[in-house]
Amino acid sequence: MTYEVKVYVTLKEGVLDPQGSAVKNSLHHLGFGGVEDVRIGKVMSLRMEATEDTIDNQVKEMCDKLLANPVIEDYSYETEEVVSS
Amino acid sequence: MTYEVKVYVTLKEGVLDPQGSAVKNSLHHLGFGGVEDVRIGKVMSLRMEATEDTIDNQVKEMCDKLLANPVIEDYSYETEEVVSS
Amino acid sequence: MKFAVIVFPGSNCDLDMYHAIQDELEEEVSYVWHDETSLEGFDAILLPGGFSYGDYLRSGAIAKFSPIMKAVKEAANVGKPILGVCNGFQVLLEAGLLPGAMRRNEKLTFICKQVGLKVKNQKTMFTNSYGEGETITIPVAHGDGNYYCDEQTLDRLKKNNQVVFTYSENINGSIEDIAGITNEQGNVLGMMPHPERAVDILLGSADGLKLFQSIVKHWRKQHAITT
Amino acid sequence: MQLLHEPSPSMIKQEKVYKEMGVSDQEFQMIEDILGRLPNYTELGLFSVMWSEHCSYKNSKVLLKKFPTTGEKVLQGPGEGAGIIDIGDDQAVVFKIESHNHPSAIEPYEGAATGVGGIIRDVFSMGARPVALLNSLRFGELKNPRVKYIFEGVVAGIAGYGNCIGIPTVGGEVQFDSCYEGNPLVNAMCVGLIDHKDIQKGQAKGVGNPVLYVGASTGRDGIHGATFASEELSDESEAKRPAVQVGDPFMEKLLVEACLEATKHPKLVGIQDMGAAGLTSSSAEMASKAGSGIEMNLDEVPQREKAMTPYEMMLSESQERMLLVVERGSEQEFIDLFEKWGLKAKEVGRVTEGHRLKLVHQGETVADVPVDALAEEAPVYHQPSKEPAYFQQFQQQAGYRPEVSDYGKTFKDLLQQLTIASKEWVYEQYDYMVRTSTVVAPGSDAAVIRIRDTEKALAMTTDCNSRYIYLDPYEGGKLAVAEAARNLVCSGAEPLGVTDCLNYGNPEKPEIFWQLERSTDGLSEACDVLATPVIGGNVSLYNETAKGAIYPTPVIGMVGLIHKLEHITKQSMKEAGDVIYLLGEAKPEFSGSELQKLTEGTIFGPSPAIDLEVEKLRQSQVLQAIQAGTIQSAHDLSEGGFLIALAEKAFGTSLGAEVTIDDSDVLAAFFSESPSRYILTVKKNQQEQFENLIPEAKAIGTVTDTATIKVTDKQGHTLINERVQPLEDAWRGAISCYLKSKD
Ligand SMILES: Nc1ncnc2c1ncn2[C@@H]1O[C@H](COP(=O)(O)OP(=O)(O)O)[C@@H](O)[C@H]1O
Ligand SMILES: [Mg+2]
Repeated sequence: MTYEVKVYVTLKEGVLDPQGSAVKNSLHHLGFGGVEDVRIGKVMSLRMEATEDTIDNQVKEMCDKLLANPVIEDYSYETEEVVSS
Repeated sequence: MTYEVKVYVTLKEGVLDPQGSAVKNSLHHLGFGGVEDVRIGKVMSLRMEATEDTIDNQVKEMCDKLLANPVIEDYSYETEEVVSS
Repeated sequence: MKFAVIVFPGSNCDLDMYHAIQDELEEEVSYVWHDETSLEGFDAILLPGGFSYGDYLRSGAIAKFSPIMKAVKEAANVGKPILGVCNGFQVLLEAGLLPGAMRRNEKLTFICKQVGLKVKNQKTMFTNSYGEGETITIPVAHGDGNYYCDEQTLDRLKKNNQVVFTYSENINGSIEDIAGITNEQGNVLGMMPHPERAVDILLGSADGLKLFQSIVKHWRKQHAITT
Repeated sequence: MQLLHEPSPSMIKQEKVYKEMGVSDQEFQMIEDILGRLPNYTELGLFSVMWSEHCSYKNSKVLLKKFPTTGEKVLQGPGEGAGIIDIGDDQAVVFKIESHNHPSAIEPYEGAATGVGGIIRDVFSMGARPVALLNSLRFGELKNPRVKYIFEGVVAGIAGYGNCIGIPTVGGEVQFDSCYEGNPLVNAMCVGLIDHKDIQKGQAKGVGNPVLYVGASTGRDGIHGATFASEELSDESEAKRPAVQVGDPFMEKLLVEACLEATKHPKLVGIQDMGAAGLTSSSAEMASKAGSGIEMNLDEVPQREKAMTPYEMMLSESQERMLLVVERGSEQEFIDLFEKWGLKAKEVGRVTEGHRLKLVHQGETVADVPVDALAEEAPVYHQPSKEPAYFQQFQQQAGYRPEVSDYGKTFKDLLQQLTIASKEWVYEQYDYMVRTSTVVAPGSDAAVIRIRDTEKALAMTTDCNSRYIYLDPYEGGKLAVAEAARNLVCSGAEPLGVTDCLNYGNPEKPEIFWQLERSTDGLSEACDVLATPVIGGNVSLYNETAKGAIYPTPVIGMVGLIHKLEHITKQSMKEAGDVIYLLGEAKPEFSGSELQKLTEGTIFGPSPAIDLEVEKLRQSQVLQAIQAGTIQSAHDLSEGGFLIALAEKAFGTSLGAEVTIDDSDVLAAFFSESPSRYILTVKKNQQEQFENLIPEAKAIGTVTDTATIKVTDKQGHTLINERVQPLEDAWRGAISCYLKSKD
């Protein structure tokens, strides 16, 4: 089966996010004073072949091994089966 | 009111994604041969003060002006009100 | 002739640009801090390389909102030469003064080395001192130099001779080997390679000096006519 | 990470909570005696970081005392952020090296990046403009996927930080050996320039003067980084992961510019960076050096996270922070100055009488300890030392001699040994040209940076062949210093001084301490003979994993002065027709060589010995010959020996060489790594003048324009005949080839 997987990788709480701070400051300068916090992470969209009972484990393993850096990042994911038309 | 906003910025279809291709290759090397495509985008989590009738326009404006580059990127977003406890 | 070197927070080739103009070209030059609002009195504007605002979000994305950028746009509109090198090029793209956008280098790593460049259009105010089709040696130093634009834009660039420099060997994945382009009017040039690092043979190449000399030559000619 | 309830003083004692912080029973007793009472949790934290090896050098102090640290030109020796050496015309060079091994083992990118950030702060806090970066890296064998990951991450991290901040990374070294597998070494060095009048010290003088905090806000990152760097790596280190900090080079770029402006301000009293042990070490050291005290109100410390405790604030190692003391009344001027650069300066305390560090938090005094006890009075240990069994064994294995049947094949194989192979894959990721002063880019014996508006230039290098130091710490220590100096001389420089980074295993093991002792003896002796005083450095101990310790690796960072731009000399051959000279004799010694490693897969036997007087003589001869304008190119013989050095001289040019060797021992002539040797090329019409200056040099052949390397023996038999291009391709491609093979 074909799956569409979305993996969200974000910085762990407490880890400095200089990029987020720079964006926040810039938004303030642009007049969006209401913005209190910005954190920037990654979203990865994967299309992959897998079976129903392996997909979860595969995605987890990919995240642990490569997609996220467990030292400073957390991840979460969603999988969705693609119905071939 | 306080909102949690998530902005997803992804490369436009047709724009080559060198990072995505590199990740795909690495996944293949790690034995995840079922992975057919990987695209990498950004997810930005913002916490901001706004009113119900301005929040949408504010987020759109932030995206158009700064958070996404319309030449190569598309964006989408979700807003959620934070219920203060 | 008087040059301005714009300094954004995080610019780091401002010094190199300044010295290239002052010591090698021997023309007048001043730094202009990003929160100034006027560029009056300057005949040419240089946007140097570096990492404005840390290159956070996208290279050049935050710098485009600096107060000085309004003055840069005005200077562009009245036809003054504007040169953006590396991060300066990225700022010009983000600000819409040049078409297209930059992506990460194809191989994802930063690249610093001397590269060969073909001068594709030597009729511009930036290249009039180079020979037709000349190949020159100028260093690059960037992580996001993979130029992209859509097909219509590419057609227009080619039709108008806006592609000024191409890489002899495509180092970063840029479409059609593009290393530098001008706007339609030809007075705004953005390029990834660093001509200001190639003005003294002691450092490896002096091929970049002619680019600055071209600007002066053009200005002198124009100046002689109008005064 | 966050402690909800800090243990009370009596609980700390009863339950030996101090042990978790690396404080011994005996040390705890000392703390109790100093205070005349039990320390509270915050106070114990202050002592634990300040008395860690990283901050106090408690295990290495006795060894560091041996180094020669003075000299006519030394303006600042060890003790401040970085050492300073006079280079004439009221200018001086400032440099220092530092390790970031442990953080890089855990998070390679950020670990390496923040290592670069830290060493830059050491240099600009002296008032100097940082002008160049170097590094020295050691990894396990690149076959291992984890090693690949660490290698790629470390290089990207160094590039990410240095490139962004706009200081060129101009040189370094990379070596691969299985002993570094779980414990990579990442040493970063920064070189700065300063006018004598601008030299700053980190002192908190003048009772009542305000203490300003500048830069990034304080988070919970890196708490106990210093203690962490003073322990062996284990699985528990993984649990201590929040100790990894993230760098913000953009913030640091603003800090450099703003602080350099501040150091020119007449009302600045003292400035210091917050490095290891952050706010604790900067405040205690500034007060201790000035003979005063400091009182800080922690409520004023800019905080990135909510509900931070005094303990957390004082021990945080958040990056990109500085501490300043300014004259009372001028604080607003400084606040405005930093504001211009988009930075916040905040008054967090003041200089006090009495020699105490007093901390107030939410109206309560949370710590009150003598500053000297923290900064100066850490216990000093002389660890027991014992000659390891392996050393005795190696000493008896003299005379090792490998079988080589095909010189050409061995030549090619050696070129692809990763320690010899081109490091282009690494340094192409570094912006080595920014600031447009890099006259000799990475790839030659030393990097050269010109000094604007003068005729002078600086040459710089990092060197350490840890294999020899492992085989024989004493000889190996001498060899490391000699090689660094030789590399500078090859580029036309007079060596000025040394900064060293002592990377070793656990000093509490007598065999490791013996390595430390013997190698620092060797280093000291060589620095003495070669007149290159040690003006600063760093010690990184406990570099070991369950599998064992790393090779003893005292990395030498050395800087030299080139008096005239025309003296700048590169290793590459220059013109066809030039005469090739060889200076120095090859002895049949192969233990610890690349050839041994290639043939045996490991190293053993006694290290080559070096005669420092010969070394010194040849250095001065070569330098004189360069200064007299008789030398076209110069290269020393190091890893791999003669053939490798000859090939390296041809790479990147379109030239080749034809030489004849008259040695009867071809193997030694080709592959021995005997020290104090050079290949020099000389114009035909300058031969006489050159030979007068270096009579011992032997003309062995000529530079050709055929791009082949041809070596014959004196009977005319061809020993080597190789086209340069394939050799060069193999040498250039070796590292990326390894990285691509993803198995
Ligand atoms: N990590 C690195 N960063 C920058 N340059 C490097 C690095 N490693 C090696 N180099 C450069 O590659 C060249 C060869 O290094 P090396 O083999 O260690 O030289 P040598 O044997 O003469 O000391 C030198 O110019 C050195 O500066
Ligand atoms: Mg050398």
